[in-house]
Amino acid sequence: MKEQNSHTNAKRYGMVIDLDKCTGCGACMVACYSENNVPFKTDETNKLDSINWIRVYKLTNNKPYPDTEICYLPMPCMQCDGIGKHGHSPCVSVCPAVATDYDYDTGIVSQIYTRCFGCRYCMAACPYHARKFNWWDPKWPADTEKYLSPNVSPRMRGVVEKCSFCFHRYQLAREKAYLEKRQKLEEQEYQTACTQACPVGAITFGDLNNKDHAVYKLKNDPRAFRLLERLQTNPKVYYLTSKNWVRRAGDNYLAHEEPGNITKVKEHH
Amino acid sequence: MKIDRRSFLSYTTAVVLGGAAGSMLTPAPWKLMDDISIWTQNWPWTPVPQDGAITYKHSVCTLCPGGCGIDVRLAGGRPIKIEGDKDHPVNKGSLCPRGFSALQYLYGPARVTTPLKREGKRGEGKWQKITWDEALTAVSGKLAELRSNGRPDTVACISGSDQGTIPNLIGRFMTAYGSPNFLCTATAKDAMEQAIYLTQGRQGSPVFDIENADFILSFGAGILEGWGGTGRMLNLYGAGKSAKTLVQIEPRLSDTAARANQWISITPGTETALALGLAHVMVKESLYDRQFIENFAFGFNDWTDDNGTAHKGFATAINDYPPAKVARITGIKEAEIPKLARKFAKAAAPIAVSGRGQGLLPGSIDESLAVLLLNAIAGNINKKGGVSVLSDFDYAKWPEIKIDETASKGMQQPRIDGAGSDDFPNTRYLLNRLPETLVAASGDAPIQALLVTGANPLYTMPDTAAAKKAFDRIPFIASFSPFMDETASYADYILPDHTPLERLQEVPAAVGISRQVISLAKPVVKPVYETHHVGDTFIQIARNLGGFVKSAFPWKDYETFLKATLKDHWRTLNKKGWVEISHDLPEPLNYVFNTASGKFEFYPTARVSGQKTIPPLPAFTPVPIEGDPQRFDLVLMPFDSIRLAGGDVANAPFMTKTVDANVLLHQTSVVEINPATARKLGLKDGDSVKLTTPRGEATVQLYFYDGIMPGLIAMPRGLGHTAYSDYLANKGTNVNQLIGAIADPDSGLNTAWGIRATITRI
Amino acid sequence: MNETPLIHAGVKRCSKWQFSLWMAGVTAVLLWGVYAMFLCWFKGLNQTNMNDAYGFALWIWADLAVIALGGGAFFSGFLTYIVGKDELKNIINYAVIIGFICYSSALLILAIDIGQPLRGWFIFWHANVHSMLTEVAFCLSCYFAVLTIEFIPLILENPKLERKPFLHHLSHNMHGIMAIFAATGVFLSFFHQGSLGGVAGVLFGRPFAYREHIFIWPFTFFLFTWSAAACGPCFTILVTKITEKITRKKLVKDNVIHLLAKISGWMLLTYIIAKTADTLYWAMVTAPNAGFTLMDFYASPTYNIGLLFAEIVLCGFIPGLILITKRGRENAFLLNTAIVLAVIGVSLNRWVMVLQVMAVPVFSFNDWYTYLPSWQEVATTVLPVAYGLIVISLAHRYLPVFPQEKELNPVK
Amino acid sequence: MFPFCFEWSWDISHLVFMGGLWYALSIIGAGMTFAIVKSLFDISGGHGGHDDNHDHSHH
Repeated sequence: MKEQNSHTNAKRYGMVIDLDKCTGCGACMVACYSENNVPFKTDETNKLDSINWIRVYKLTNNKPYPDTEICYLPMPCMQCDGIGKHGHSPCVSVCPAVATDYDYDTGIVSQIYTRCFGCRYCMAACPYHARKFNWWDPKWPADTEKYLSPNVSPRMRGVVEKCSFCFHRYQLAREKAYLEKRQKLEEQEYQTACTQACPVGAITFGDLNNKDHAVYKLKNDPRAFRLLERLQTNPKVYYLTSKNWVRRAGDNYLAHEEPGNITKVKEHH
Repeated sequence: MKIDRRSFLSYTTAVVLGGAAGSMLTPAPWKLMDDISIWTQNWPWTPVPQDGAITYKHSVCTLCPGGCGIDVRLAGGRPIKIEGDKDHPVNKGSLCPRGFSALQYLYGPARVTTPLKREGKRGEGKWQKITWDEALTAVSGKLAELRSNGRPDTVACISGSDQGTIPNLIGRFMTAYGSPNFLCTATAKDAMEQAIYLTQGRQGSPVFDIENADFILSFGAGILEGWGGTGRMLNLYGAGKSAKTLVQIEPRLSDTAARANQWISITPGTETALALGLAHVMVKESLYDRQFIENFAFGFNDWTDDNGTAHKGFATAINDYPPAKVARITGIKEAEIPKLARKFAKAAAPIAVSGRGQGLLPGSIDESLAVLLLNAIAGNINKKGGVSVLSDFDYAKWPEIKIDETASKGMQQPRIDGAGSDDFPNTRYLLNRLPETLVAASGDAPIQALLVTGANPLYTMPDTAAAKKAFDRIPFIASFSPFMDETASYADYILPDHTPLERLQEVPAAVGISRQVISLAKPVVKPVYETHHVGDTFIQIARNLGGFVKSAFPWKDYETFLKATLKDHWRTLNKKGWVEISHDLPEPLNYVFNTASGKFEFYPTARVSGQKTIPPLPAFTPVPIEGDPQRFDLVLMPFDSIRLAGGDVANAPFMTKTVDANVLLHQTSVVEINPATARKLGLKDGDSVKLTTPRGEATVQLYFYDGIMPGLIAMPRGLGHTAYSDYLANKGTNVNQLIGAIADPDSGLNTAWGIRATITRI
Repeated sequence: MNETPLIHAGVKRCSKWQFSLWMAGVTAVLLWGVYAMFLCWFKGLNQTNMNDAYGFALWIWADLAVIALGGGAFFSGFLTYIVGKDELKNIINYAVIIGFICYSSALLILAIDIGQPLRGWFIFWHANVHSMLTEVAFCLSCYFAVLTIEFIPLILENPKLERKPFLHHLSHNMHGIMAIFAATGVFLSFFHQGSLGGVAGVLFGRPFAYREHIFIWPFTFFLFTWSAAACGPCFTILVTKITEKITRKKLVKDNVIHLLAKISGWMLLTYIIAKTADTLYWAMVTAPNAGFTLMDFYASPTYNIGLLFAEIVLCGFIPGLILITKRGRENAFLLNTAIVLAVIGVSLNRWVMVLQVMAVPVFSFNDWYTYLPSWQEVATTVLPVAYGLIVISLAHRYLPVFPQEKELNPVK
Repeated sequence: MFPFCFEWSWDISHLVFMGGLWYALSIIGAGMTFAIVKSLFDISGGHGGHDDNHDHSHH
């Protein structure tokens, strides 16, 4: 939790997900399982004990046939900046053992599996349910452990895990740049597995602080919003939608409130 | 101070305690504890993946006919991740969840790791491991015996596909052996092919130039859910290169409908009526392509044949489908029909496509024909952004097969499924008719040995229970499946094939794409288990059989055969992974029609051949549906989900993991029902109900979904497996088990889009 | 030397057989809990019905509840040693024992609750000083040490142990400096009771739990400390009353009980007024700022507005008012009703601050989360109860817990 | 917890928080050490026991 002063040079990696494009195919989820050595059980239908670093929710506008509309909403870890964007995300400040930390160089919230002792306070703190607990010993039956990636350590029973924005990819890209004596990473050098996997290109990833990155512009798109903005979690995952009902579903509003007017005020908090 | 025993003990204790307490203040015990703790947590069952240099191999995914290019990431030679190949012309980097799960087909509990011989009863799951020699001898022996009895035609082979060198090699084997019974799983492509044959007299794959279309009118095709090659279609959608406008016509708000610009709900089974109704408006309002009709169409207007008999033309026939009537039939608002027709006709490059969901089932010929004719009046045949025909890849001519007398006699026997017979002259395979023929035959079963490769009929066939019963009549079943699928688990011998990532093969053409792209699926890893390439297995069996069968296969192995087949392309394929054979599409219109009239036949004269009396002009007759409406008040409709594999290749555990609880809940399939319908029946969201159809029953759970037409129940395909592994078996209901086949009167292909059903609370 | 009786002279205890039978029964329950505990340790937390939405459940509630109820020890200690209410020396021993049981139970439950029990000490080793849980863990363990220290002299007063000179002296010397320990205990308790309030209050991602401005600090801290100080002594009285019922003896004089009850009453009343203020600000400002109305939080059949009423009025104002009035606390029925309500009230508050926090959906498209504990969770939660009964039984039988017992029950 | 753990930093929150902790631990430790040492001294200090007329709070 040591805050660094170099906010100006720091990157803030973030994501913009175009909900008008997402078809709900689930490729992001599977690519993520494969990239991050996510285990699988024989029964994964209880989504409350199924480990998904990114989960695609299906929302409906609750209107009767035939005026029904649906929208798929992929939800990775929001990598919150927290109140006042100081890096005090809901989860980081509560972890008693510093097993989860906010990296001031990238804005990424890490999770150290061998440090976590499984108190689950961070899960209670996260309103996005982005954090998953290893209720079981992860098992890779019938030689499936042979396809595990060496870049991400498999977790053990009793610890919390979550989306890391594929931080290992950042590290690998940095290593490569270092060997090539480069300081800067190109936008395409560091992309998350889900971004890369999205077959319709609904996910864009990059440095929200960098004018040259696509996300920099997209986050200011009039269609852009963030989930539960009113809680001041300051997520670094933005969504694009042209539908008001989707935007409304992304936060909580009193009956008389309209999405657009509320969040602007909160920005300055 | 006297030191007695007691105080000595006290002092010792104090020193020890004090020492212990003191040392607690140093880092030593804590550091030790830290180390011990970390050491105790190195649980042997938490794997530590082996590190290694990262490399990439290019290949092509063969888990479905989509033909997507893949990049396989390897760590120290170990494949660890599948990604889409950005340079591949078919999918340009896009990949579906199944493609991403490919490593779970390479490893996992569903694999058959050695040849197996059945012990105990069929399907009991008791197996004896045998050697490849034993397995090959057993199969060759059985085949040799049937041949020596003069009945090679009693051997049938069910294949998942008939395209590419592997199915062709097996087909060649069947011919050399002497059996006409090479059967293939039929899909929507078969029905489209027939519609193309009837109107244009050409054999080949139907292709849809979605790449260049700007308005897609989809009659239930799951454009974004696996239809037309998932990787390709999703890439087009994402790149914004596909149609600017997508209109989706189906009774359920599918994922495609949800992303479409317009969703039009339609009474299922009445799509033909809508297509004809739209044609009606276009003709009445002269919104059709005059130039095409005048120069290249036959039977559009009324005509008189050589005998002087007057015939109604298409333009007259569609007088029967005015918007008011079509609205009544389809349940679509009357005003919507001309509006839609105009939008379609006025688009710069409109295209109409059919094939429900992923197109796993053929469907009615009338429907395929009506949709094709809609394209034709829009002048959309063999045009950029239109519908055309891709001739099958012209394989290098293999040495002609010399067959012996036994084989020749066998080949003259009628096919078991009746395909190509007078009843169904234009149909190539009718796998769905196999069970009834088997059951109906008296005496010895007409099939004495069945070879199954690349297919899983005991899961995918309609009325699976009946199919299983029919298979009981076959004394010898050999499966070549790499997985313990439903059919393999019901076989007598399993001679496991390699899995896609281990198997060399070429992928001749991606489904639906309007260019001839051949890709090479190269093994990314040496076979993990004791499996043999199915091509090698068949070559070996042929060798064991000797004689002409043996001499039909002069190649050392499949690889030699493939190289010989691909000739010049081999080098490019081996190096680049794919080759795009230039194909001049669109072809000049006057070259492409091989019909009797030499034109595009709106009045398909080929339909009047033989004794059949099918009215040649497409007409709407409701596609029949099984079940007594008095007893069954609802209609069950299967749907395809991109997260579930409903065909021959089943789900990987990762795919099932993505499935939501409103599709599968523990062991139970969840079915969609309109809340209004359910409330009328006094049922609540989440209720467990018994779902009964004329073919079977299942316990399912209700999910209230507003996006489904009242009166319908939707159930996903791809669940309810009984084999494979614990990660797939006994999860939900196989919808095929609840639905029987309904033969199209013209083609004999299965047209069943649903079945009547009823639900009762448990 | 082996002739020294284990039981003090001058008091009457039940027969060995009766005692053994009772202990066997309680031990059976304890073993059931121990079995469940080992299941959780060796098979993992899949033995529970918790899930990713319900990461905090029955156990954390039990933890918070026993810590609140065990608050009787620090508050009585505070009153006795620091304020100087000498009458309370007649109940302080029992308050300490109950506190000891509660805190050791809390530590045990925490040890079962964490996914990696072997790493439990990381909370100290790799402490994050910003986490409420760190503060809780630190103070909890330190205060448990204090309670142990407070309990030890009492144990050493067992006739058999007291004969050993070292132990005799130790007991005496520890008594001599007990006020220092008690003061330390009070200091620690103020912190960890408060931090426990902060555990839920700082969750700004959970609109049901979150409090703003002064309502997070010092209010959440204050509310939890205050409620524990108010209801902990009620629990001490309740357990004393139950012990008296079971042993069919009067053990503590009424004036002692009434004094403690009166102080609790005022504490409870002031607490509940503060709690009401907190609730009003939360319902009218904090929640609407996050887009919620009060009723959004009480829109489930289980978690309905009745719960709030029960917590504040039924189990707050009513017992508070009973206890502050002389006629109320001196009427046996009303006193018993009030202490039971207060104990329920604080348990309910802890339940709400743990389980309802988890149950309320934060996304409009999610349903209320439901949770029913598994038998393993129930058994491990019952385990401390059985353990407590055993400790109380042993303490009552062998230790001079109630200084007034001999006087009130002269043995003929 | 200790300055040699890498989470440690010499900032105000650590000083206050850890200060409080070590303060409490010191009192407990010192108090117990005092009681134990004094008891040991008492039993070995020549006179066999302390003044038995002390007033135990709960007698």
